[in-house]
Amino acid sequence: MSLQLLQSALEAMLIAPGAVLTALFGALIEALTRVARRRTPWGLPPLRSWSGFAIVYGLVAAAQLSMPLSPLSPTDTNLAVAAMALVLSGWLGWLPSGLIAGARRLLIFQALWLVAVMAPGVFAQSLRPQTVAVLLVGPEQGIKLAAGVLYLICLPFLLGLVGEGAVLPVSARLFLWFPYCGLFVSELLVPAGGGLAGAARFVGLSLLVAALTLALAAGAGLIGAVRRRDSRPAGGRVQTGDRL
Amino acid sequence: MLILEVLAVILAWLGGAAVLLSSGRRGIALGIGAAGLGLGLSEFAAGAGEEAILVLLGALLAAGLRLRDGGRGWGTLGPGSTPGLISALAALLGPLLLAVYLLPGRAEPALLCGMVVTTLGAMSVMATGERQLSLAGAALVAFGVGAMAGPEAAIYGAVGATLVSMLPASAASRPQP
Amino acid sequence: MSALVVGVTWLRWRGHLAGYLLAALALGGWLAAGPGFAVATEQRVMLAALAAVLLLLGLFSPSEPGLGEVLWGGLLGLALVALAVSGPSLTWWSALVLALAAGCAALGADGGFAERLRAPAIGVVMIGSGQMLIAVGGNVGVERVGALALALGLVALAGLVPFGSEITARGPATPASLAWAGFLGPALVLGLVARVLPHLTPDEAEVYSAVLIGLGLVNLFAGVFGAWGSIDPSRMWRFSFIADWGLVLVGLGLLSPAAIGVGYLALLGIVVVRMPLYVWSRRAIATPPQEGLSRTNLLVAAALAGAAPFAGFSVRLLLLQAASSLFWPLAAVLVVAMLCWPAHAFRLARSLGRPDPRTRWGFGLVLAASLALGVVPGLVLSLGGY
Amino acid sequence: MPPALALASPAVLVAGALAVLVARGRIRQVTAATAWLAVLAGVGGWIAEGRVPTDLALLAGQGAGSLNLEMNAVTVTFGLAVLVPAALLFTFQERRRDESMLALWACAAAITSIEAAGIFGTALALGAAATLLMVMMGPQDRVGPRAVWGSQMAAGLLLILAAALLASAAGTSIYSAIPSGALSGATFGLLAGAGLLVSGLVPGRGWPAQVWLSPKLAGGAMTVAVSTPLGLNLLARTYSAGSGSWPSPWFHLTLGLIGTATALAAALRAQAAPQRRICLAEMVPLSAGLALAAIALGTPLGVAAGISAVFATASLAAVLPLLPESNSGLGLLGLAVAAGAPPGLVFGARLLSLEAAFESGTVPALIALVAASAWLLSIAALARCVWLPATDPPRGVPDSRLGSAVGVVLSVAAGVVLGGIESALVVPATALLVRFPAGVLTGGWGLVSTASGEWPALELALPTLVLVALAALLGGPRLGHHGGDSVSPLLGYRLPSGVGALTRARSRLAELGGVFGSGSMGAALGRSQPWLWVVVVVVLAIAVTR
Repeated sequence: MSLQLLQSALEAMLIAPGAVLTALFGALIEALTRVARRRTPWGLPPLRSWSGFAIVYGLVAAAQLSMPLSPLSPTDTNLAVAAMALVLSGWLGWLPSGLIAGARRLLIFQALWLVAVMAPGVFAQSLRPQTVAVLLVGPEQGIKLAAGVLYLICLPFLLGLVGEGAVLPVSARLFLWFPYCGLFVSELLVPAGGGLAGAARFVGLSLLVAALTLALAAGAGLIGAVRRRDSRPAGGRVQTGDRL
Repeated sequence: MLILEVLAVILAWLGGAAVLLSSGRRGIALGIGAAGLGLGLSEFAAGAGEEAILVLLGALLAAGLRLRDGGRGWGTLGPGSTPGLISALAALLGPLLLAVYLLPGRAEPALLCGMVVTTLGAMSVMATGERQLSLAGAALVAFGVGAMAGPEAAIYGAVGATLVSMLPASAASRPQP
Repeated sequence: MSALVVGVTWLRWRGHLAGYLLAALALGGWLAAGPGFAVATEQRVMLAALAAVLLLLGLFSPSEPGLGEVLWGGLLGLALVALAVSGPSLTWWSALVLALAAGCAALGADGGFAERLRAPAIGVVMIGSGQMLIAVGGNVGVERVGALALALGLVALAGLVPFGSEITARGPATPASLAWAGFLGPALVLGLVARVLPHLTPDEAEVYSAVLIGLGLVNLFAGVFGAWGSIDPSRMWRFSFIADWGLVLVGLGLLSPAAIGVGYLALLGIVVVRMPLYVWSRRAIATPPQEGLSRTNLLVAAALAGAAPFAGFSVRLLLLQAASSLFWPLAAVLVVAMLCWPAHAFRLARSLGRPDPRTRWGFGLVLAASLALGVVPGLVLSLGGY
Repeated sequence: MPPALALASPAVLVAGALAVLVARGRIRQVTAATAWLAVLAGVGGWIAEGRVPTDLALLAGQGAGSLNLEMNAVTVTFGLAVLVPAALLFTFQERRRDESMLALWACAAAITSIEAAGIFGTALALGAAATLLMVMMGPQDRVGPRAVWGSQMAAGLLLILAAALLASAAGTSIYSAIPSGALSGATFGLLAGAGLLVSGLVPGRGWPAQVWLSPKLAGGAMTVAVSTPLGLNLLARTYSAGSGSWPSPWFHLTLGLIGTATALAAALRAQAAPQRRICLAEMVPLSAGLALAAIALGTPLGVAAGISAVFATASLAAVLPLLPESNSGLGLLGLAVAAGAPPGLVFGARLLSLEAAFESGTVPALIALVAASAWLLSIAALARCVWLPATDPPRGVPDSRLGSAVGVVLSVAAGVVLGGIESALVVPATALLVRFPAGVLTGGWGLVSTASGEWPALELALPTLVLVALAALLGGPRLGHHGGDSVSPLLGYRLPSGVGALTRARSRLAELGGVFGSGSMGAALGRSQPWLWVVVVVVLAIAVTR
């Protein structure tokens, strides 16, 4: 092993697209949502136990994003690593609550999301995000489109934004926004050049994905609120967590 | 010689049939003796004098041993022995037909005797549930199988018959060989 | 061997007429026909195994009334078998087999003598007839029937399906059924095969082989499934003997030297493993069954089921090898039976109960013998000249 | 002298068993030392040989070649997969004298079955190992050992049949000597079926899960650890027997589906488990199913990934039985390793399998997607498992904190240096089984690189491990117990009561036997009627003369 590689891996995990960028990205999104809910845009979320582990695997996933300027070369990244790391982080976030209702929802949406992440790879016969993004053009774009839609539908649930018993501590979610959104961009959208501009475009597209997710979540939340009003539950212990 | 051979076959058949159709010690002993005599005669007719004497000796020994225990009297042709009679006839006709049609020119009289005695012995063993008759049948089988295999083998058959006949006919606590 | 007969007979039955006669016969036979008597290599091993088993039973059996009688009888039987298989001709063998069968059927005071004698006697009849038909011959059909009679005679002699005596007995087995299937039968059959095979023409051998293989399969399946479906341990043991004999018949029927070697190996297995275990099971069967199995029982179950590294496994291995080189569907059918085989082995092992310390040594020796047969079958085969 | 090195490892084990017999106390130490010495002997012998394949003829004479032993990368690889977990279990689990001895013997037989050059030898040693393991597990357990033994014996017989067919068709049953094209579909089916039986790879509840639940975990765990790699070894050796390929492409598909179905079914059972141990019991079959799916791909990378997955399975078989059944840090770490958290060995092997499947075509990749969902389900099951009550009644052997720590460290370390393991062991082994072009699997000690993806294990592992340690310091894993609804299954899947199903099956079998034995058929067979004899003779006489 070369020290240089180790250094680049450390950079990838801790700075960009790792901890620093991820935290900034997540903070921005979270602040926006707080503003939308007419609260002050700042204020640190409480650090829950187990959030730390979820965050670590979020960072492992973040390191696998094929963002321009990433210290790890795009060929070194791997869809499956990112996907399984995010799956793990989801369960690590679930763990303290121990609620089965949330676990069922998490399981189902993770399964769907896994299909959305892997399916384009099946047809491109590769697990490198860039290869998948580049190879599937033309008539095979349909697969990417379908996968993208499925991906977006799953995101609000995976990030714990909507749904009964969907739980993801905010402190963990802060670090998961960018990996989830960035993976979408890495895999499904054709990269356009490197350099700072490319990186900015990557982050911008990720922000777009996040915005779409928020919109979807808001829509789903509205529908959910209506349905809840219609059939009020007869009590019972349901932990809702922080939600929009 | 021909008369001797015919006599041998008839004696062997009569002796075997007597065993098959008897239930007393005398009838059975007589049957074994007669069958042995028939076999001996057939050997003698075939020119094997020493073997003939030995076979006869064995038959007498076996008959004598059978005479010592088991059901008393003759017991020949008791009630319900019609199937036995028919079987005995079949035991003569079967080997005869076999010898004439399937083994033309190859069946010696001694062989025929052996076949008849073996068949009757087998029938006795198969039909009976009694120890005495079963032992006698086994002795006949030993004689017959020996006779079928040749003059020298006939002696072995006689030895076997004698050995079998040593067993007591009652299930008393006499030691087994 | 003849000296042994003389000695045994003299010692045991001095007071009886039969004793004198037997002693005289053995002495006479030894003196007169001495040169004609020869024990084949495989028979030496078999006779040694029989003697060893007798010794084993004598040393390690739990003491019970009548044991001495049975052992003396066994010794005499061994001597007579030696006399039979070393004799000069098939007829000599037949004559002594009849005597042995009659003596064996007379063991035990209960009735049923005639039923027990029936199968061996008919076996002798058929073997004699077959021998005669083949010797006189002259006609393909007659010769084939002769070969058929020889094969059927072998099966009847061993008391197997469809010639076996009725298996309905409940409770401990009689010494008679023990002695024939597990002690005398194997050596006698081996002697028969050695005397019959060299005289068969290829055409006759084909018939002989087909009948033996067919009836071997019948016995194998009857034994395996019969034991599987039995509840009474004694019945189960008898069926297990039949299953073992089924393997023997298939091996002997395959006719290649290797396959006959398998038959010999399987017969040795019956004598050395199944037979002593069966003898020891008789006492346990009489007592109510125990819950659970000890470690010894598990090992015995494995040995009885033909698991590697015990004797049964090498037999199966070599038999399948031989069978598939002849006709592979035969091997497939054999595998089916062998797969169902272990179903009853554990229940057989449980029927042995918890052995007392002395018998446990016996179990150990039997397992060791089984291990030897299973691990170095090549050595045992070469000892037997295969 | 050198070829005899193939015997070194079994010989050490047998000698150790004898030493256990005479040892005064300290049985665990002697046993453990023996096992580790056998590991060293196996690897050392191979290295001393110059890492070239060698054969050892045990017997001379015609047909004896099928009982030869051989030593090459394949045998060393699978030998390690058997011996290292066994050695860990020996080191950290207490056993009685007789159990230790039998287990050592079973290990020796298992190694012999792996080293056997021919199918006959494999069958023989396999049966011996199965018998020894059954006796070792002892009579207390009434169901598990029989299930293992029965399936292993069946496998042995299938193997013999396959060997006999091969010997008559191709003239040899030595794996490497079978001419190309001589392995027919039927023979292959027998071999593969035997492999599946030995490893308990059936979608239903196979024996590994059953013996794991036996009253004494020590025996069950040893059996699983020793037997599971043996079946996978057999399946891998089928490539050697078929000169690098299987007789029909359908076999790849079928066995891949069987492996995936096994994994999926195990995961389904695990997520519905009412107790922690029942959940953990399904992890080894799950992992073995995934290994089978990878081996069945048939591509060079697939086989390599499969062999790596065998290592992963072995690591689970060693770690899980030692794991404390509490939510302590160590217990949770063990669960994470079992769930396949990067950078563990389980993760690396499964990632490699995914890559191999993606490379080999659309259909295998779709199957791999199902396999990935089984993996996902197992992660969920293990997360749920945290909230499950501990085993009731308590298992017979106390868990070992030190042991599970060592196991977890070994497993993670093996995952970190996966690239080294691949290049040193897996690639040479694969090259003996299938044609292995250069460049399919490259990388250094810490990097595994294939055409479809990259796994810089070492580079990512160190930061990940540091961060995990940091997270553990910050927010320690404080998980209380709460009596929530966590015992209900995640998915609406009812776990059939294993014991009940088995009892039912047994009674059904007994009924089946009854039809043969006590019914009319048995009566006809057992009864002898003179007229029947006559009929048989006459019928046969007519038959042979026609």
